[in-house]
Amino acid sequence: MAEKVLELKNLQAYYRHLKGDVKAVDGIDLTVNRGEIMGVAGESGCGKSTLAYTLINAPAHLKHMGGEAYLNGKEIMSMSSGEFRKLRLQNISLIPQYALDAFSPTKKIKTHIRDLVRQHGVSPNDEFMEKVKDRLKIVNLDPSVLSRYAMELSGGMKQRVIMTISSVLDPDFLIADEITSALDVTSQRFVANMLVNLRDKEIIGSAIFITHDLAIMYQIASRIMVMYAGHLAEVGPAEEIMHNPKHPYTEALISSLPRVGIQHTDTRLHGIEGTPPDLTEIGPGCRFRFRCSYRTDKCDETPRREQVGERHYTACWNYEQVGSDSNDEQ
Amino acid sequence: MMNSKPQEGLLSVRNLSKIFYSGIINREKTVGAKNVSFDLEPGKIISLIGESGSGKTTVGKLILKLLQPTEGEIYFRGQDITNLTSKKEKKRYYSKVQGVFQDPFSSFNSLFRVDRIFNMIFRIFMPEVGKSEQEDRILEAIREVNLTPDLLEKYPHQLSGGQLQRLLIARALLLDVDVLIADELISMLDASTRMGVLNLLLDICQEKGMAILFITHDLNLGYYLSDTTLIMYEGRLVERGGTRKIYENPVHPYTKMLFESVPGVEERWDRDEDFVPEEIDKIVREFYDNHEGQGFSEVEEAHHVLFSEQKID
Amino acid sequence: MGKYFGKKLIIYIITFFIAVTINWLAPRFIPGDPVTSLLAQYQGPAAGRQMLETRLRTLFGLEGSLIQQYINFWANLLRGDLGRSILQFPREVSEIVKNNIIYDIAVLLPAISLSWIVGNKIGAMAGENEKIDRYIMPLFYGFVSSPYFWFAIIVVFVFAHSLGWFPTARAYGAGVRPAFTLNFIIVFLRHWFLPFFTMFLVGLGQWSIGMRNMVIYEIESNYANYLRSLGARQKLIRNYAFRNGVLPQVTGLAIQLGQIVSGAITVQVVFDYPGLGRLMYQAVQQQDFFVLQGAFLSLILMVLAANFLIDIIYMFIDPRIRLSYSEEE
Amino acid sequence: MKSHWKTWLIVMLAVVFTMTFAFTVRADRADTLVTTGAIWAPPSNWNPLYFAPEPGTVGLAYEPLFHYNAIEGEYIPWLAAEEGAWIEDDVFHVELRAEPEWHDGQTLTAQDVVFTFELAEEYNLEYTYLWNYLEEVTALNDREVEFHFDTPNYQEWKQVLYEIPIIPEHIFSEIPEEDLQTISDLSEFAGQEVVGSGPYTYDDATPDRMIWQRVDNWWGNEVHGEPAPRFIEILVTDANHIVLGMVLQEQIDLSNNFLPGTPSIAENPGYNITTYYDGPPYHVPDNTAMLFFNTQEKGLDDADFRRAVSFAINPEEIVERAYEHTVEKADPTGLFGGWLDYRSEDAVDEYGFEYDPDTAVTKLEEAGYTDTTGDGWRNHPDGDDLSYQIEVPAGWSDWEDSVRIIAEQLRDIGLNVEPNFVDFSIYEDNMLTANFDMLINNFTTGKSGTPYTYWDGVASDQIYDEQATQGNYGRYENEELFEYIDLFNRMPDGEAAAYRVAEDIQEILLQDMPSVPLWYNGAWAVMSEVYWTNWPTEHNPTGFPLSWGGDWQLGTVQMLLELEPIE
Repeated sequence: MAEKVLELKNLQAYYRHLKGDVKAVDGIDLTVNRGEIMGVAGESGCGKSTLAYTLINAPAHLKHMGGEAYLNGKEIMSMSSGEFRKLRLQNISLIPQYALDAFSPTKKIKTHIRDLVRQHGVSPNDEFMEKVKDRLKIVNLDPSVLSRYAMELSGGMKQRVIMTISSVLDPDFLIADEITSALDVTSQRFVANMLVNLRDKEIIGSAIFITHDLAIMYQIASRIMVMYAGHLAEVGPAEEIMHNPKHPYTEALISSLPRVGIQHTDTRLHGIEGTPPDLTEIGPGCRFRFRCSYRTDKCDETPRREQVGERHYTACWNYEQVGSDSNDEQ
Repeated sequence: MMNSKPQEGLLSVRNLSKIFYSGIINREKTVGAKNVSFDLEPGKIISLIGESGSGKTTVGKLILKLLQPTEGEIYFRGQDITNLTSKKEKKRYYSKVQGVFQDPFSSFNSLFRVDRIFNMIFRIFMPEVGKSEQEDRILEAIREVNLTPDLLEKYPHQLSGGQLQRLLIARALLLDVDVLIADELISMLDASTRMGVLNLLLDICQEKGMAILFITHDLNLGYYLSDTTLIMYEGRLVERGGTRKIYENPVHPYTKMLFESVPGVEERWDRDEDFVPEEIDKIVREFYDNHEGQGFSEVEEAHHVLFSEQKID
Repeated sequence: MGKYFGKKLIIYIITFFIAVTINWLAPRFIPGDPVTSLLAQYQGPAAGRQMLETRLRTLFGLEGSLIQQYINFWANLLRGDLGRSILQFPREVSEIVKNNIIYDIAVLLPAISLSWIVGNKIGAMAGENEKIDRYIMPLFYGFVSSPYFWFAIIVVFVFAHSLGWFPTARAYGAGVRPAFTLNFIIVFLRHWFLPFFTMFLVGLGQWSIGMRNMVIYEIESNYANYLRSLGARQKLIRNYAFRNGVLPQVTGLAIQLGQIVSGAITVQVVFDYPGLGRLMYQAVQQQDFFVLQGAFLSLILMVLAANFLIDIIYMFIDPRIRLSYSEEE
Repeated sequence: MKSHWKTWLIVMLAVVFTMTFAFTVRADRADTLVTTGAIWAPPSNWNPLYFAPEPGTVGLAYEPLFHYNAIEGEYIPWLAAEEGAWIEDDVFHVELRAEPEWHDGQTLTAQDVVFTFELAEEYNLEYTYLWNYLEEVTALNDREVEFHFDTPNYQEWKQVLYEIPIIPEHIFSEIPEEDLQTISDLSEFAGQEVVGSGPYTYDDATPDRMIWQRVDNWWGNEVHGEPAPRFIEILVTDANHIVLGMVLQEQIDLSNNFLPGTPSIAENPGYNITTYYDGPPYHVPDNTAMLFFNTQEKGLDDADFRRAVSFAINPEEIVERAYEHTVEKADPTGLFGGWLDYRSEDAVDEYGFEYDPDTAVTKLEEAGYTDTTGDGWRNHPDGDDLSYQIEVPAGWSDWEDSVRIIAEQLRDIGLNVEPNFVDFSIYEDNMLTANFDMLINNFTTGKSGTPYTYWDGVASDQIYDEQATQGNYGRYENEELFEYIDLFNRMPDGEAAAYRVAEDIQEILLQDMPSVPLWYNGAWAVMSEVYWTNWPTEHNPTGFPLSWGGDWQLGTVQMLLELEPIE
């Protein structure tokens, strides 16, 4: 049996506003095993980044509303912040989406590293710094970047430094939040591969890779979770999700992706009509039903999670119809 | 295609260059664009592909007269518009050539309702059109981009990025433009909505003969949309040709590398390959060294590749 | 780095040139002739008056065409000769200015630097600590929003008149001679304290409010979030935030210098404390153009020099400036 | 290490506080007399030939032949051994005392006196005009000097005797002509090298004060007595409210500033404050504040109009509202002190004025100043609009209040008059160039040994230049009056003819009213009993408590001789 690094059980986290709660993460179940890179996909506002914040750096108005999250078997939602602080970097770590300004402009890179590891009782001695230099080599960076300031580094380099820092204490679980979206195509590939490398070298135990770019996700994720409006739509092995989706939303999303080989003169791709629902006033029912071509009356009830394959689950009443006529879509 | 005289095409760009100078005392030179040439025909879409800093946005700005080229010419319907200066001429040009940009929010003033940009069009370009006709035409354009008229009364922050970009397209429609410069038009949009916007544009191209210069870094998208593809690297046009030709038979090492990096949804990257983007500079230099003197030459019909580095003067 | 200095230096020289020219021009376009008004007190015969007038015009550099005067002015200026006072004739302006500037330095330097240091510290604390923010900051807003003049008068009233702890005015008391004795130093400090204190308090308010806002901004910034996410304690984040929040405060110091100096004028007038500010105030009141010119010029020089110094310091504390210039070389 | 600066800061603050509080040192100033009100700008010039030397230059450092006690109206032989005498109609004889010597030890001789006057014959100095009627100055021997005149101006001469300081020939003969009055090299005069003959010499000067130091072996110690203060510190002050604060903090011994609130401090024993009079007006009159009319202007050129105005003004109200009774209203003649000897009762009885708005209205109506346009304001007899402004320097708050009151009173009788406050330099310029309607001034009406100076000040004949610097700012032209004043100048005291001429002058002034005497500006003097006592007061008339420039020889040095330190 694979070792569970992260397990979410009916996790709920809402943004509390005067107007009401935004149910950004609303009942997510998820298991990430050691060695897995779990891709979390969905469009903006679906709750994928909120999920990351809930796990590691929740802003003040984002409140945990229910459910549990286990990291290495320990529940972390109910932990005191002091206790959880000790887990950070060593057990759970983050590559934020704001990698380009994740450094203080007035401190050298090595100062960041030294200060950070000291906070975890690790002495940044020569031996340790040698290890850091080795890690930098893995991401194809010269050790001299340590003596540089962030402004001296290009976007891609910063991204790679961040990857090094976030994984410097070999965390069990790494959250990679939109780490490729600000990068050029060539750097995207490099950075995405790096994440896989870190996993392969067992520097990180496992990771979730959050992006809105399904194509990149497909390249590196072992499993993919698709979120829609705070709910889980579908989760399963990457190949299955991409080639045999069992949720109407996943299906529509994938079929809308342009790809080399298809020109508009041959095939017209289609988007999804409409916009995601407002998460403050959302009631029960499938949240995708307003835009769904498979919609039935049953969809007014919140769909159950159905297993449709090995570790492949979907939350749709009509999943059996999905895929059968997917070719018509194109 | 480059054999056609610039006098005949819709929009032709010849040897367009832009050198930026910075610093008051010591003038630092930066190549914005160097020797860029292409023709844009009515109803056609050219995708201009490059990474950040490649000069693709500079080319767009040069065509939109937001920048003045250092060298080269721009022809619109056979007329040299490189040195348009009078306000009247510029206005006429802008009534036919418009730009839509990456960040739709920046095109709107957050203090005004969104309908203001439509009213401004009439005030600037078509002051002769009466009030009621104005409204009719605005509503028509709004409907064409699949939006509802109630959006006009909202403020930018109340609308989504997709809605704002549709509004910008509606504006171009109102003007009945011949050329649209679309710079990273949909990169702000979600996968599920971007296709709607793109298809809309495609329809307009086909129906009205509008030509689009589609500036993007997304190769998948470029393939889907364009007839002709331009690849830019370090301010230079390194490869130009029919989209299929280029994608199937890339010659320039940079183009090759770019295509290798494209994430596909059919197959995964070869992960054993040692992929280091930093080395591309070296590879490109070697490529140039090996092909010294060949310049920008045709490798097959309507497919040109840059074989040697063009130095800045 | 040399390039940075060079650039800055050229800008400062141009600024200085323009400021000096305006400074030279202004009194010449104010109606009234200084020599005539000076001689209004002369009761002697016309011939003596004539002789005096010629002599005074020469001494004041008011002979010849305007262009000639302007050239002479620069020639004298470069020799350090600022002309002579009208009112304190025949004293040289440079000497008068020198006598006053010591007091400016004595009050302004500690007031500015201490208020800057303490203000930044308190501001940083307030940016983080809600109690300090809630109870101390409103007081500081009060300091800042009250005009210097008003504030100084209140300080005099409370600490000098009502409580009688400090003298009301002047740099040292009557009957005391400047000397390096304990007695004089104490007297001097007692007189020095209130003007210093006034400048200090207003500055304290200003800097702490600025720092408070900076720290709040920095603590919410991405790098702080990143540090927090990776388990940095609040203390480390505070240090980082402070380090970055200080940068705009340094720039602010350069920008605010002019305003601080004008505040100093008010404070010096209220406390009848010597210094360039009071000197200028008197010179304006008594139309002593040349003293006004000299004092103003020294002020410009001081402010420019301080700005230059701050620019240099800034280059050392902000790697972005340092790097953007070193890369060019 | 990081909190190093904190420790520093705390230590520094602690030091400052303990020093300022623990040692509440009182300045050791028992031998220093601190005065204010005399210097308004940093002190700079101690040259007695300069037209505005620092206060004390004449009187403390350089001495004239005579002192003059303005309150008593009597001459005190100073360098002179006895009262000078007109031994002939045109020869004035002075015998010097045997004791006077210069600070450098040289004897002060008759030759120095001759040099002092002959210098003005040779060069253009402020008193060169004397040589218009002075013929010769001769030293009969070391001690005796004779002044020979063409036509002696007896009255003016009385002022010369105490105004012109005797300067040392052996020093001043070295100074080139062009520098005599301006001295470009300050150190020659500002340093210790002030070589005078007086009881004090230059000690130190900083921008905010100047200090005179007692000359311990002054020649006058045996003759006149020894002044008590070892130092006289004259503080530069530019705001009366600051001086008031310092007075209340017991920092000042003698304030010659105009201090609002003087009555309440003077009458509160807690402040240890003395004034010359126990009650109003507290101060001795120093000069007469005049309302000058610009007689070159329409309406103001009409004596009837001017006289009418003099009846419409109530100085009592100014005394009360603007001055809290620290001044007295002026006599219609404007004379005070020793001048009153020449006051003509008859002239006042016949032509004098007093506050009586009804009379003012009658006079205006008679002269044709009526409201012909019905706008509530009187017009000129020819129907033109009539409106005037009264100018005073902005910031001179007592004068500002005064002209507000005057304007009110004139408006009450239908004259459209507005107060106008302008910068001093503009005020001065306007005054000298007769570019005003009405203004208040007192520059030429200061106390002196002869009423001639007063009359010359209000009706000077020096009005034909671009600038009129000698007074008569309204440029009132009356050849007859000018003759009389000149005539008075040429009459020795005590002659009946002098009284007749004085009466004629007063009659003309009262009839023609070129300026209205309003009140006597005081010799503001607030004296503190904290360090010094035995101040001159009405009960102890031992001198004159005024440290202003030019006043030291008018009784202030006498005051120094009588002062006693408080133990």
